[in-house]
Amino acid sequence: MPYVSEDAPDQMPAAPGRLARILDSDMFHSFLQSKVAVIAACGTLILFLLAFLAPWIAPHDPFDLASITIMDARVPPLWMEYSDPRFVLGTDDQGRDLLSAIFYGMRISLIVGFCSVIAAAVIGITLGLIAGYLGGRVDAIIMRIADVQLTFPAILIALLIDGVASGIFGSVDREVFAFYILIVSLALSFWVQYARTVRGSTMVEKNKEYVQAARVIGIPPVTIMARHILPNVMGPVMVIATINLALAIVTEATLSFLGVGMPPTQPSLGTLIAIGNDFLYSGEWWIAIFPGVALALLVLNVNLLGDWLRDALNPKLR
Amino acid sequence: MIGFATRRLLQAMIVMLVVAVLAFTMFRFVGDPINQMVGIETSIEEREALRERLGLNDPVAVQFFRFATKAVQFDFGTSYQFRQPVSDLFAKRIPATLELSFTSALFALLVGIPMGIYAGLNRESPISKLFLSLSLVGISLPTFFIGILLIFLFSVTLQWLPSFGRGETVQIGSWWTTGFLTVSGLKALILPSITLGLYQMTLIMRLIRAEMLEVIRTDYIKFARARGLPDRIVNFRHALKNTLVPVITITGLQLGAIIAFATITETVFQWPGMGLLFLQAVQNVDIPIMSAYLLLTAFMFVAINFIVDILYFLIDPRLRVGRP
Amino acid sequence: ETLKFAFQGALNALDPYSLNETFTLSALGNTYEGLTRRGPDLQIEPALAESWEILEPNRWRFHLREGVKFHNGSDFTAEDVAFSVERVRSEGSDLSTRVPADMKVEIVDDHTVDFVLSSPNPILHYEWDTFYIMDKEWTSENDAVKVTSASDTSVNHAALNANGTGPFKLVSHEPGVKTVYEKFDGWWDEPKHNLDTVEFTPIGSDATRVAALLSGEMDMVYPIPVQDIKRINDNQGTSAMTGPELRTIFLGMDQMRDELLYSDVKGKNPLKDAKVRKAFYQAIDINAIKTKVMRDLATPSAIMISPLLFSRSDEFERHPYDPEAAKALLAEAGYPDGFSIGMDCPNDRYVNDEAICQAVASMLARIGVKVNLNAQPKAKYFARILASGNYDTSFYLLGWTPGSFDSWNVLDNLMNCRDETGKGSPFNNGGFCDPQIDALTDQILVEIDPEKRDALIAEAFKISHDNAYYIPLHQQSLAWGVSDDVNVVQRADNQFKFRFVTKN
Amino acid sequence: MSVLEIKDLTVEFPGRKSVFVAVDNVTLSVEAGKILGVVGESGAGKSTVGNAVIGLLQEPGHIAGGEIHLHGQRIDQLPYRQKRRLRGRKIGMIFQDPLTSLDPLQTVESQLVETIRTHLPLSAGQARQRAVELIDAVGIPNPEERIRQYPHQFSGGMRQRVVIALALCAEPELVIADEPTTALDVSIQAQILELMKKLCEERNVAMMVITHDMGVIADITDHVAVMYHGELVEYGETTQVLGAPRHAYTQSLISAVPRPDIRVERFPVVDYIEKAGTPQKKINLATHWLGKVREYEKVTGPLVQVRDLDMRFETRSSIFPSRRRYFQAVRKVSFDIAEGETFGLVGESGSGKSTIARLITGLYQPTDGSVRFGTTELTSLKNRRDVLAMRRQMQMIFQDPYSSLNARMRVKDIVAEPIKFHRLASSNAEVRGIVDDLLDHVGLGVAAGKKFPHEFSGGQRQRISIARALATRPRFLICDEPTSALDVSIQAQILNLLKDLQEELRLTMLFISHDLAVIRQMCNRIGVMRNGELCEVAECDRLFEAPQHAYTQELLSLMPSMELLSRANLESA
Ligand SMILES: Nc1ncnc2c1ncn2[C@@H]1O[C@H](COP(=O)(O)OP(=O)(O)OP(=O)(O)O)[C@@H](O)[C@H]1O
Ligand SMILES: Nc1ncnc2c1ncn2[C@@H]1O[C@H](COP(=O)(O)OP(=O)(O)OP(=O)(O)O)[C@@H](O)[C@H]1O
Ligand SMILES: [Mg+2]
Ligand SMILES: [Mg+2]
Repeated sequence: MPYVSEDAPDQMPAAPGRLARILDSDMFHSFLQSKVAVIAACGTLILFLLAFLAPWIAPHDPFDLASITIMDARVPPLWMEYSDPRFVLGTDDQGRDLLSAIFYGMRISLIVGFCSVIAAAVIGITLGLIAGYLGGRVDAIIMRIADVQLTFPAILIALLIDGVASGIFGSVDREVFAFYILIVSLALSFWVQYARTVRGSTMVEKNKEYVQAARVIGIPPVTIMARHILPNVMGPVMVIATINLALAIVTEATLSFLGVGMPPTQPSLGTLIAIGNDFLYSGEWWIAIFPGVALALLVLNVNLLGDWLRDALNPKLR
Repeated sequence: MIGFATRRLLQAMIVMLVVAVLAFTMFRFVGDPINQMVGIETSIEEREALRERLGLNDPVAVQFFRFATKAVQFDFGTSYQFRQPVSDLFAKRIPATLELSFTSALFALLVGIPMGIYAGLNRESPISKLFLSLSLVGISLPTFFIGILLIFLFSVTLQWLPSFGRGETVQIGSWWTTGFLTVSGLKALILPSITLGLYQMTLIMRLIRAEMLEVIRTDYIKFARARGLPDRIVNFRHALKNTLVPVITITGLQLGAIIAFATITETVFQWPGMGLLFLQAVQNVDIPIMSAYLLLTAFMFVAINFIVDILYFLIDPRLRVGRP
Repeated sequence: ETLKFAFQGALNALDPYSLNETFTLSALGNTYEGLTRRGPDLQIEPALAESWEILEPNRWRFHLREGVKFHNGSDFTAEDVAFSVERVRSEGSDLSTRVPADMKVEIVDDHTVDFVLSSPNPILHYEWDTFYIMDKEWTSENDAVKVTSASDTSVNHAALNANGTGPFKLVSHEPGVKTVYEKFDGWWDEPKHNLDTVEFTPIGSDATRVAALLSGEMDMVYPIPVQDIKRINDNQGTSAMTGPELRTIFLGMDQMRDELLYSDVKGKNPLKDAKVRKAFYQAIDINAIKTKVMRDLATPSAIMISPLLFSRSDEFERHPYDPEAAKALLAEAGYPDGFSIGMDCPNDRYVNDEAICQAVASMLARIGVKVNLNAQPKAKYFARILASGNYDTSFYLLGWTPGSFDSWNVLDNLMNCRDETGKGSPFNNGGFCDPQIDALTDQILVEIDPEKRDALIAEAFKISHDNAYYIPLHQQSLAWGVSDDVNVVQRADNQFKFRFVTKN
Repeated sequence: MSVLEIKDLTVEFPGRKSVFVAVDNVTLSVEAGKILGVVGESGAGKSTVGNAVIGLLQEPGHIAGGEIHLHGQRIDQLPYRQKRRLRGRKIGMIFQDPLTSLDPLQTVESQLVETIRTHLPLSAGQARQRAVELIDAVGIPNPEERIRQYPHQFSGGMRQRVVIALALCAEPELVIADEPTTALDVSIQAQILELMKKLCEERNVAMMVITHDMGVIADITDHVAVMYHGELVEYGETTQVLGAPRHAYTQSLISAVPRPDIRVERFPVVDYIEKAGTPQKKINLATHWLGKVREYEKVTGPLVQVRDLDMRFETRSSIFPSRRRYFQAVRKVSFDIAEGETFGLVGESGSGKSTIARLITGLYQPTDGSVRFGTTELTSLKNRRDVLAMRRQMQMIFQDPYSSLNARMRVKDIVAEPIKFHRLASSNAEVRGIVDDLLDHVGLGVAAGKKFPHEFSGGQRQRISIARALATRPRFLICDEPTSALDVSIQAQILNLLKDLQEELRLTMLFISHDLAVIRQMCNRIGVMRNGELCEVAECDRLFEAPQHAYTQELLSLMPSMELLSRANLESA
């Protein structure tokens, strides 16, 4: 996390005070000021709610195999001919209610996307800061590890992790491991971007006078990295992270097709799009388009929120 | 500088060694190559014999050693699926990939940089907002989806551009084929380059925008404006240059990624390049191709990152202190 | 005229003996020819052999066509046949089953050869339409006597060049990118086609392949996804050709292990119980799969072979779809609440393979069986479920085309007993063992009387059907996309022969 | 005819809860060939006026009222394009913070050449020629070679001169110079002032010089405007304002100017206080936290020993060793500082003073020589913990206050950081108390804590950095031009505080400054530097009264005259 002022911890007394402080903080103020940020936050919140409350609000349970029937396959959305009132946005090729499938699928996509992006960012930022700040041999080692990592695309990492995992844990319930496998492989294939970006910027920042001042004060390197350099190199990181979210969600679908992700009976948003992709020419456009719109909305909202947050964290831009 | 380069070369070798070791431990999870090499009716005995001849029954370490000793002599073996030396295959595929990567990188940079600058300078302008949002929608849809939409629009409906392949190519020298010299070759480049470059374009655009927003508030930009320098100079020479460190980092990585792993785009457009080759190799468990490929990629990434590191020094004089 | 066509896979090997796979053989069949060939309806026709006869039960005589030239100009003689027989059964050949290992070749004269067998074989020549004859001189001149094999360390000339007798010569070949053929003027037969050149491009992506046809860049593409058939038909200037294919898609079940690998039933194997298997069988609504997944481009099947290849197939009828009965059977077998089971499925091998598996999973869910579906690309899939992966599966989907177009092939490969390493029927992944079927298989092999032979086959299939050793699903259909400018012949074996093509 | 006319200018910085009026109804004019001096309290809005004229107010600041005319044409409402055309060509601007005004990634040459070519129809070669001449004119030695270097390779004063050259290179008609000579030694300062005066006379340029150096005001200005708290409190001819100040603030300001001629115990402080919320409290160090004694190992002999220090910078790197170029910034420098002593370092701009400071703190590794602190050899310290322990005893106030502050931290966090890290306080509340107290003492007020560095004026930033340095309660303090941007009153306040600390706690200081008056008041011993060499070290009074080295004599002779001021002093006294 970028360094935020000590407002909150300073406020030792009861919770209401803290809340009041937050409501009164510059961040919150700038948030309310920015129409886009408010809309994006609401949008993101709604999508999150839809995803995580899916079991309660979705009209059907698309992951319950017994409740879907192939005879309902490819029903068009409500406003088209041959539609079925049970399925507002129509159904996919297996007869899953698309609306419910989007809610459920979004949950998978959100978990995988956010966890992997955050994990990658944490690994990458840490290593990048260390490499950039310390330089020399440490830098060389970390960066060469990064080079090795770059050579292996997510597909191969996923296959490796999947293989090793099933070697170690035997053939247990795949669904439990699917998440971890996906998150770990995506995180591993993404961290390098953060590491190299942060390293580059750190190399520039560490020569600046404010860092030297911190060194003169006697602040230990770890703290210099975390409190002084990190906030100043977060700009590009946030750009990459918010964009990577889309990539992670889409890549998750690719991995699932390679048989290392979620089973096909539990499609994520990306998988739904990929399935629908086969039906683009045949006129059943809704199978791909609705999940696509959902994903685009999600990515758009998160990015707008990220844009705002980045600006808000930069005191000069407030 | 020379010392720096030789050090990097040594490191590159270590990287390649590690990559090779990792690759060899990984291959057994990719699948069984034998099934892809014989018809389904082939008997078990024959399969076993083939496996034996290929040395797949040997311990991984032995296989690795065999590969490594040959690889240092630049012999990467024969592809299982194509039954051709891997090096010949690579030589044929590299031009296609490099031309596509080059074009899409060009597209990403030529669109991404000016749009990033524009959006950074005009934070509130509707054009920049539109562009930012559109590009986000573009990247939030999977590459294959975008590719197919483009094909549907420009190939099937409008019939302007080809849907697959490189078009006509011209042979230059003994091993380079280029699509740059024919009309059909250039047309064939358009859709795949856009599909491939969309993500990098968005990334570069947003990166530059974000960095520009910070840089234009620094004192030296203010002073440059106070000196009455034209916007072109202020924006490009001063502001842009100061945003470049993260941008070239990412550009370098992305360039490497599009050269090495343009698998989906190359598959959608049947582009006869390395990405397609690699994907087929993974699908068909073509171990010789995969291992040579990973080595080549490793070397390329080390080289790209070496160049990026050099560029840091060229861009930022403050980094030259005590450096090569 | 130039014909441009695309297929989903690449033409990887040009050596006619290095890969026994439909598309490779199909593509090579335009440059190379066998002693026999098959016509539009798969009937066997004379090709390089003008005629043949069985002199004695163990001796076949082939009369070779005279005046046939290879593309390089050399003459086709009995020497070439003898050479090809030797080459096809040498080490590294993937087509060694085309000729019995102990068959002797006796050259009678330049254009007559005798094949001497150790035991009678009525279907010796059934697969000889894809046993292509090579030129002895060309092969030895170019140091290509050895069959190209993946274990080769040097390039085999025959892997990248071709010299056959067929109607088309190879002009250029870039594996995975493009292959160009040219009409062979010295062909012995009267050409019915009007092509001068043929360009083949592999296009792996379904949508791109279809787009290439729709945009007119391609004259013919195959296969096309069933869901796009309507669009191709609606599009002006293109249409879809569909027809029955020989491949049978079926489900197999582990009936060998004492405990299922991927199930919550411990200590026993429910699938050893015929009732459970029948319950599975009856839970599957094959018509729903046919109409919804396959869009009617499939023929539900009650037996493990295409009706085209077995005269008495109409005697069989599927166990009816009846979820209630299925539930009852499960309860009877001691699983009133069902159980869970892992299912393996390829996702890039057969038409809509993954969708079929998903549909099956949801149908089984209705009788209480919880299926954990694991869909994988074929490389990983086959590595697991075949002998090389120790048959690591409990429940799987597979397709089978008998290469010889004959039921014995099915019985021999899929239905006989096997041991753990796969000796016996190597593709009986479920490992069920019914000695009766084994006995019948042996009889069928040597029975020459077609009628009796078919009766034996029917008996074997009946046993399998009654015990639900397999759950046959359907024969998938062929689907080709063709421009209205060209006329092509679609053979049920999914081979595309340029010699049937005309373009206007 | 006046070139610049400012009428009723009001500039506001809207904050979240209130609007801060930085400039309040200011009316000024500058005539051709004349120099207007602007003086006033630090944070009074002087720089803001300059920024408003050139149209580059920092957001969210904006002109809330009033008009600005250039040659009779109203310019504050011009569209962007036309405004841009004025800049550089018509109005030359020298920003207060010269160290951050230069693009770090471009050589000085390219910044000069591009500016010249933007405005003057010269070829690249001619422009380069002109650039070299300008660099020479502002007194940077070896211009041909220097011009090819990057800003970070220049000393503070040199960068300031580059900025001046940049502002003047297109021959503007109006020059706004915001603290143009703060980082310059007296001789260079004299040279620059001479240059500016010449411009006015020969080219009829109008000039507005913002400064707090009364010597400069007295030397070159024709008119003076005095600002206090955003308002113009006095405006008139220089002789009148300095000689017979009318407003109480002006009077008290003038009386606080430190005197180079005699040494006094404490700096006189400004007693005029209006609106300002922070009356100067006298700290009782016996009870105050700043006075808490910390246990250090006792040293016999000098606390700091510098021996044969050498520093060589690589100015051109090349693959071939023979083509590399080096610059010797510090040459065989040796001196000692005893515990409780203030050692002054004066000398030519670019002579290596800041470099020595950085060498002592360990920011640079010396090419040769050693620094000993107490009993520890600093240059050979490898162990990180030992280094940290040393660091705590040593503090430095950087020459460039702004870039030494992390732009993303609030001021109170910046000041609190060393306290927290050295565990100088037991609770968060105590830390807060100390921070507030410190901010108060440097005259910023408690409210400043919530703001970010960029929201402050030059002098205020410098005070933040002083507060931070004091927060560690150092044993040895290195001050690199600590008061260059401060008006005399604040300067007095801070220097007095330092003196108190020294007396009570035996604080040791290395004091680098160009202001000879301040040096004289502060230091026990003084070293004079030139060209990287220490040419003279002497007791303070001895040096001022009987300088030995020729360079020292030259320096002292160039001290700005104080005639006008002394008269004012006498009158007000
Ligand atoms: N970006 C900003 N946001 C808020 N307040 C600001 C900003 N910039 C300047 N100020 C305030 O405006 C006031 C005037 O600032 P200005 O820089 O003009 O002072 P100054 O007279 O030049 O002082 P100094 O002599 O210290 O440079 C200061 O009190 C400062 O705190
Ligand atoms: N990083 C560097 N690379 C090359 N030369 C440098 C570097 N830093 C300083 N120098 C040179 O070293 C000399 C001494 O610089 P220093 O900053 O110590 O001067 P100074 O005495 O503090 O001057 P000023 O009073 O102007 O601040 C200058 O000529 C400067 O150009
Ligand atoms: Mg100022
Ligand atoms: Mg200095």
